Amino acid sequence: MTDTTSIMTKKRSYGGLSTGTVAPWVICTAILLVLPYVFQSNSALTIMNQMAITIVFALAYNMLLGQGGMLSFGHAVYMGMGGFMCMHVMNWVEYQNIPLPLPLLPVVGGLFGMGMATIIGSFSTRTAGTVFAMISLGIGELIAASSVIVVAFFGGEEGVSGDRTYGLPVFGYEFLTKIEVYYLTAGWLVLSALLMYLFSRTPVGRMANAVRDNPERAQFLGYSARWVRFYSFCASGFFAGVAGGLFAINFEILTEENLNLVTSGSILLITFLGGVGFFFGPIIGAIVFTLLQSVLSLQTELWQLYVGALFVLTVMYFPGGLAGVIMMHVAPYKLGKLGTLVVPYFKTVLPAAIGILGLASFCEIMFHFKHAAVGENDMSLFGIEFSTHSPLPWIVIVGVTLVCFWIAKRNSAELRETWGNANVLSSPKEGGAQ
Amino acid sequence: MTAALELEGLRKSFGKTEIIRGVDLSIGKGERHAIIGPNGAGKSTLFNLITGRFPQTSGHVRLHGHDLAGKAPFEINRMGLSRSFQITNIFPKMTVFENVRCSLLWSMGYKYSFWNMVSKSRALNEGAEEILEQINLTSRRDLPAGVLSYAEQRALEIGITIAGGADVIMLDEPTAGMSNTETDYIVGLIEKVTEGKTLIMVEHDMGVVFGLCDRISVLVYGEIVATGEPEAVRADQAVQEAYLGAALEAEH
Amino acid sequence: MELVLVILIDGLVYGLLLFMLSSGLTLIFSMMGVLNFAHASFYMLGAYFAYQISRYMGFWPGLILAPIIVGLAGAAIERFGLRKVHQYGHVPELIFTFGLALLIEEIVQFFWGKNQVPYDAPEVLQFALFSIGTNEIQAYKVFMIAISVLIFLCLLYVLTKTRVGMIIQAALSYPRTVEALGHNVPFIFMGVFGVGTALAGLAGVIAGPQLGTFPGMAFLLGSIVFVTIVIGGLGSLWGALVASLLIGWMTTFAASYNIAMADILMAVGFEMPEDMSEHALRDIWSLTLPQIGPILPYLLMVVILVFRPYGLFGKRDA
Amino acid sequence: DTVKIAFVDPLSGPFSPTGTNGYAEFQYAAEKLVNDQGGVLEGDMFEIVGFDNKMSPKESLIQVQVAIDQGIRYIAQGNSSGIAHAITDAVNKHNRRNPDDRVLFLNYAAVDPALTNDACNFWHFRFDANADIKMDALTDVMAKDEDLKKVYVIGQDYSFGKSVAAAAVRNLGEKRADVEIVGNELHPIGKVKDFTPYARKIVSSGADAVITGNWGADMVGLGKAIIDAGFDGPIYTYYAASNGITRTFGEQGTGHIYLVSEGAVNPPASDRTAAYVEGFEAKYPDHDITQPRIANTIEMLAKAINEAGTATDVVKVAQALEGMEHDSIWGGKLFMRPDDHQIIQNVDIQEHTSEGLQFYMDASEWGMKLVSEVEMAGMDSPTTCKMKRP
Amino acid sequence: MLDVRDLHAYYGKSHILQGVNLNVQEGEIVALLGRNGVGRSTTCKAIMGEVEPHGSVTFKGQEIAGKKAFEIANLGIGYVPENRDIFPGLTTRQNLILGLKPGQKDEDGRWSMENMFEMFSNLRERADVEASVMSGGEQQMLTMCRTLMGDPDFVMIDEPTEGLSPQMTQRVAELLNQIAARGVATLLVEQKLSIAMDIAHRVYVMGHGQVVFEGTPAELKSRDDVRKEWLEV
Ligand SMILES: Nc1ncnc2c1ncn2[C@@H]1O[C@H](COP(=O)(O)OP(=O)(O)OP(=O)(O)O)[C@@H](O)[C@H]1O
Ligand SMILES: Nc1ncnc2c1ncn2[C@@H]1O[C@H](COP(=O)(O)OP(=O)(O)OP(=O)(O)O)[C@@H](O)[C@H]1O
Ligand SMILES: CC(C)C[C@H](N)C(=O)O
Ligand SMILES: [Mg+2]
Ligand SMILES: [Mg+2]
Repeated sequence: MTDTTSIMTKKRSYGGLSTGTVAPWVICTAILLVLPYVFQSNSALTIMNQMAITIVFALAYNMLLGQGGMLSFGHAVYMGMGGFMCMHVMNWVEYQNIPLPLPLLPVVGGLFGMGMATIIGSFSTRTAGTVFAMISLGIGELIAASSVIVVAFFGGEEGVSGDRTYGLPVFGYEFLTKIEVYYLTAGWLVLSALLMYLFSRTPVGRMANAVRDNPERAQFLGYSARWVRFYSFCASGFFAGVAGGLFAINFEILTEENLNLVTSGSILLITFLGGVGFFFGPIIGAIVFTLLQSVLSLQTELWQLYVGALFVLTVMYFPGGLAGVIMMHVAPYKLGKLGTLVVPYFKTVLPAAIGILGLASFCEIMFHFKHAAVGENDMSLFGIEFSTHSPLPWIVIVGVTLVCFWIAKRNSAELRETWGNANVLSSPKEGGAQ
Repeated sequence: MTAALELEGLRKSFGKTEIIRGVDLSIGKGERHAIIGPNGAGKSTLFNLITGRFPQTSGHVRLHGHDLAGKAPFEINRMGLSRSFQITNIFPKMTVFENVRCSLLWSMGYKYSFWNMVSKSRALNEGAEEILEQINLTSRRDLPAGVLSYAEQRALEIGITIAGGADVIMLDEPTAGMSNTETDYIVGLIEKVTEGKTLIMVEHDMGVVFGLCDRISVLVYGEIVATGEPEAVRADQAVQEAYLGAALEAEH
Repeated sequence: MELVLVILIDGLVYGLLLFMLSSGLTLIFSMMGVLNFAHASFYMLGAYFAYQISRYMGFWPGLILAPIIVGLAGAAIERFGLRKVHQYGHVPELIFTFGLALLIEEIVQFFWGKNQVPYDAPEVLQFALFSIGTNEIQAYKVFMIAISVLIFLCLLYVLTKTRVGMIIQAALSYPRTVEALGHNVPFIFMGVFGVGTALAGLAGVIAGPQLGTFPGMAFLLGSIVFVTIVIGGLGSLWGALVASLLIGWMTTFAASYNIAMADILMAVGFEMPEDMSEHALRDIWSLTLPQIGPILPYLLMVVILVFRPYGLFGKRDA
Repeated sequence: DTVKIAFVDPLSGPFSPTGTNGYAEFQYAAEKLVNDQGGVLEGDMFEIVGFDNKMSPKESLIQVQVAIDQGIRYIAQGNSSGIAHAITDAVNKHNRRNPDDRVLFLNYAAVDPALTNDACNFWHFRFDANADIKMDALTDVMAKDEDLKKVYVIGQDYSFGKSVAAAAVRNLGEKRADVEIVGNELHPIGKVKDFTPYARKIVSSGADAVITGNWGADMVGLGKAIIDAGFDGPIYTYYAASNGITRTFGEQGTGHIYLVSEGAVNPPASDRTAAYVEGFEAKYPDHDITQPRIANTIEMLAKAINEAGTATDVVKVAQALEGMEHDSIWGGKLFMRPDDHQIIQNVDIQEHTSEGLQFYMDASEWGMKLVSEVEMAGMDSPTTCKMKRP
Repeated sequence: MLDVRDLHAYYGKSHILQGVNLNVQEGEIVALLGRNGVGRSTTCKAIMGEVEPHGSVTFKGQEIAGKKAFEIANLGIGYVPENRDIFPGLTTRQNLILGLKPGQKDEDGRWSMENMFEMFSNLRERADVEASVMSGGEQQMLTMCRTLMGDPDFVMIDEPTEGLSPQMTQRVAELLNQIAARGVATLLVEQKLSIAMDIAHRVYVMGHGQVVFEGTPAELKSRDDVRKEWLEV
């Protein structure tokens, strides 16, 4: 759970941003700039935008969960509310033609999200823990339910839609094309991510951690645990609202789903999958999850099965989330022993991966066998066509799976060994002992 | 001059049992004052009342003449009073360094600001490093505080308390669980950092008490049975029976 | 008026059903601190297992076997999954159960398909026991009431007459120390989880015929169960019971009376705007009680948590 | 090259039963009615590509975008008018912003009248009779029932449910002023855990008949509760068949459940119809023909493409579809009304029964049997649609 | 009774115990001394199986290294942890009840709850108060009593006099002697040399994760070098 700060402060670089902190940002921004040239199709852009939005939302969520230790089951509310407000503003801009340039819309969302957070937070942040969690759940359900009732604001089941292009053009951009929207979104992504990162470095941000660990002690250091929570909550609400604004710009429609429990739940899953302990964790989580949801679901009807399995396995074996897996390698890297891991990884992780694919294939072929239309015996996996009604493919898949897992199992000992050594300054005795 | 801390007819009951039964006590500025007494006498409770952890049932607590009635712990702390806990109370998941740095934030005037970067303030970080030096935990700087050994955690507890540089410092059994040698070191440290400040401590180690403090109050069953110079208290018959018993011989 | 009587009975049935779910969850959530979002999924498993069994052996064997199977499954999941996660804290546990819920739903769909399955009450109970006015009360409902009361009594015994409760509560803060005192904490946890899930399973077995047995049934009841035990107060069996009945009756009554907001507003003396279509508050005016019925429990929960954070009967701060 | 049709509907999650069933019907229709007939134009085959929208507007829009990028020109969707509203709006914008890869929206089940009225647009075609038309047919039958005195209207709280309720009140008012509407209410969609209280109200209101547009779990739940509560009148529904509903109602449903739809298969209109259904039942044992209109959709699209002589210039195809007349495989005529793109077809009232069936549903011994038919229902129904044509 | 040979223990990467050897005989009190952080508590934890022990630990001639904590406890080893671990939310009495082994009744063992209350009257007064609110000293007494309720044949007590008033300290010293008198062996981790010296039959001094001195209190008194090097700064 150690925060990335501990790694930063080691460099004792008080004042002045060290290259260590600036570099990642520059690199990420650069990547964002070139991505559209790598993935040019509109759908790729759509999905990347969706990712960006989710990232902002997940980061905002982690301000609560990771840094404030507040577990919320209703955070969709703040994103959704922000989004709905933006939709309405978008429409006003259209009808009253108010001169509000589209790129500023997310600010509106942010402010509205923060407004909501201020109201709800005023009573929900009194305590963390179960009470907070359950209040957030209740509020979430209430708002979601009222969204189908209060048609005037939420537009009922159809939701509220608008048209981003009717606002006044900015430097000649009307945001007709996806690419324009992409750069708008990416810009906001970098900006809000940076702001959230800096927030975690401010006194409030630091105290959020303290309050998370031991609210009472914080009181005796001059800080009111409640106010600290409240501030992080509002900040989080703001960025959630920004995400909502971006959503409004991208999809030009908001509906009940932007508020409901499913959305609130998945952002929790996303954040955790990425890793709550590290600032960049949620980013990874958002990317992976979006891919699973929008791309994997094109490949297989069983995608939810795999998602479920992914979560179960992640928490069981990598409680630090994907980011945790990455950070695990920092120590070996510092000791310059990352190289020693390559071979064992190759010998263990590779077969394991194949084994897992094999397992998945097994599910697929079984699913096809059970549910495919009569006579449609042929299916294709990884580009290979075969009939699910002939024994051969079954034998092959089962065989491959078992063999791979066996190999992985056999080599895992060696991996553990090397892993141990890679984490200590040397002296095999210590390494072997873990 | 007004006393640094003044207790007047202070009472506290939990349910029907009255734990603090009317304590009157006045501690002057710059005084080092020890509160001793049998287990369960109410020393920690007294601390909790003063620091606003519990509301008192009746009576007054005054810090530099200001009544603390109804003030929350954080408000009292901002008025320049800082305390440590008998049962270690730190931020287990944060690094030792972070623990100390957080305890400096308010006193250095950062308050709830979200426009300052903690990592940028030289004063803040060097201040924290300094404290670490003083409590001999520099070597454990980046470990999560939760994994320190018991005595190390006690040291950190004290570090967090004195870091803020409050002018009234209350320590609840600072040397508990420390070996004699550690004890000597910590006592020295306390002596140093509380120079010119007001110190109120609860301690069962008579050596420490008599070595460090200007005045001593003996609390027995929620009442102060004696207050005065160490020698006077030591001589006091009532105290002998109620508390010290054969201890003195044991210690000296 | 006789409808009231009918509603009281229906509310009781629904309430006790909730209780059977929440009682299981009180064990798991209040005692072990596991926010078990898969709880309703075990309820679903109970229904499906019972359905499968009933196709070969009829309803009654299912009533016994299905909960046992679910309980064993639950215990196994605790042993080989949750136990590993437990050490990492409550959020990971929660995520684990989230994933579990997804898995269970997919697995159910895989074996029993996406459609509702024809799982019915036993013939012997498929008759109108008596009818109030034109409304008939099915014998099966009375049966449901009986079972739930039975469960309540059993639990009450276990929790008050054994050390289990204490051990678990102690183990929440200092598991190692409790073990060092000679208690097999892991085993007890496994047992509790098993029993808790078995209860959920039982609830499914008897609710399936009533509320329908389909892959969505778990999600439908998902969060309301938490609401129940939070309102009742964590760790309090009585609380769970009272809260369940409260919610049962509340929602039933809400659904049964078309009290319209318009009437209330006008009673209070507001003017009904003639052109409703464009009025800003039109939705408030057209609001009816059944519309908001399902969200009343959440409203209640929020209010209670704000003013009484430990719930109606909870001792500790929830 | 092949003509691809994107099928954007829930293939996972609680709403997937209707989705997967429709998917099967589309695939079968494409294969039997087009590909086996040698395809369209010079031998181009139809291909149905499934996209799982998880019943979520957001996902729907993403998937539609993905589909468009795969060069797909035809979007088929039906599950929930809510989503249909989102898609028709998105398609409209897309076509305006990207004149060179426009797409058509083939709505095969979302029956909120608004879609062919205020919310209509040139790119949207509805192959299902809308809620008003269906209600018109339904109330025609009800009106004939002399001793019908009291009716209870209940539905899901969203656009479709609301329009059903409105239509019911309007039609009954016109046709049987003497009939009293003893109840007219909406319940949250997909949220009600126990329908008993609603049933109680209905029973104690003394209603002789119930009208509901409920579908999915809300349909079974409501229906069973009503019958359990001791109600013994008819329940007039839109979607109380198949997807486990028929099987779950079982014997209880006989004499209670009536349903308005098109293309009744008991009795089949012709040998061709029978063969078609048999083929389907054989190929997809755990599905049924629940949405006969899907066959019409495919046939008319194929016809339009042939007439237009192109599958890629959707404007031409759309123009061919407008005003198209076609003989449905289910018997009777089909007419795509040009001024609102609402199909006009025969609408059937069917009943849940176990007698005199040639085709059963849910692999059970129950099914739906034709009671009466309304020729070219809603032919002259009014519309407020003013669409801009390219 | 208890025999520890070449015991190693690790926390993550850090090698804390580097081959500890010690033994305890029936009814004797053995003190384990050393600076803060040398690993005395870790030694207890390793014996108890709370940290993974590497090496051999035999109790009543039976190898217990690698056994689970509750199994070890049920073999008759009691452990009083240094930071009290009072169970919150439970009353003093309930805390004591949890000291009983599964199936064991009060009165079964050498000590009954009544004895405890006699020894420490504070506890009786607070018997039905939530234990976690009790005073530091009271909690210290409670942990000790809780462990004794389980009627162990061998107890490891980590810093029992911590936070106790001089009087109470005396009382605890007496208690320890009683324990020994009832044939229970004791491993005492203690900071206050004075007490350890008074009541211990033998003392071990730890340093660098190993035992660096073994002998009687008298011998230790005579060995200034050891005291200088291993007990003082
Ligand atoms: N919240 C409470 N409810 C009931 N009794 C309490 C509560 N808090 C403390 N007590 C009782 O008040 C008495 C005084 O407690 P306190 O912690 O002040 O003692 P102390 O003087 O600090 O003793 P020690 O030296 O052992 O720490 C104790 O007997 C304790 O059991
Ligand atoms: N959980 C842990 N993770 C990492 N290191 C630990 C952990 N617990 C203890 N240590 C380290 O192991 C060493 C020995 O700890 P231990 O608690 O045994 O010391 P001790 O001899 O009991 O001293 P004390 O008088 O403080 O109790 C200490 O340096 C401590 O920092
Ligand atoms: C597929 C149908 C159940 C969808 C429903 N008719 C609607 O318009 O929402
Ligand atoms: Mg105290
Ligand atoms: Mg220790």
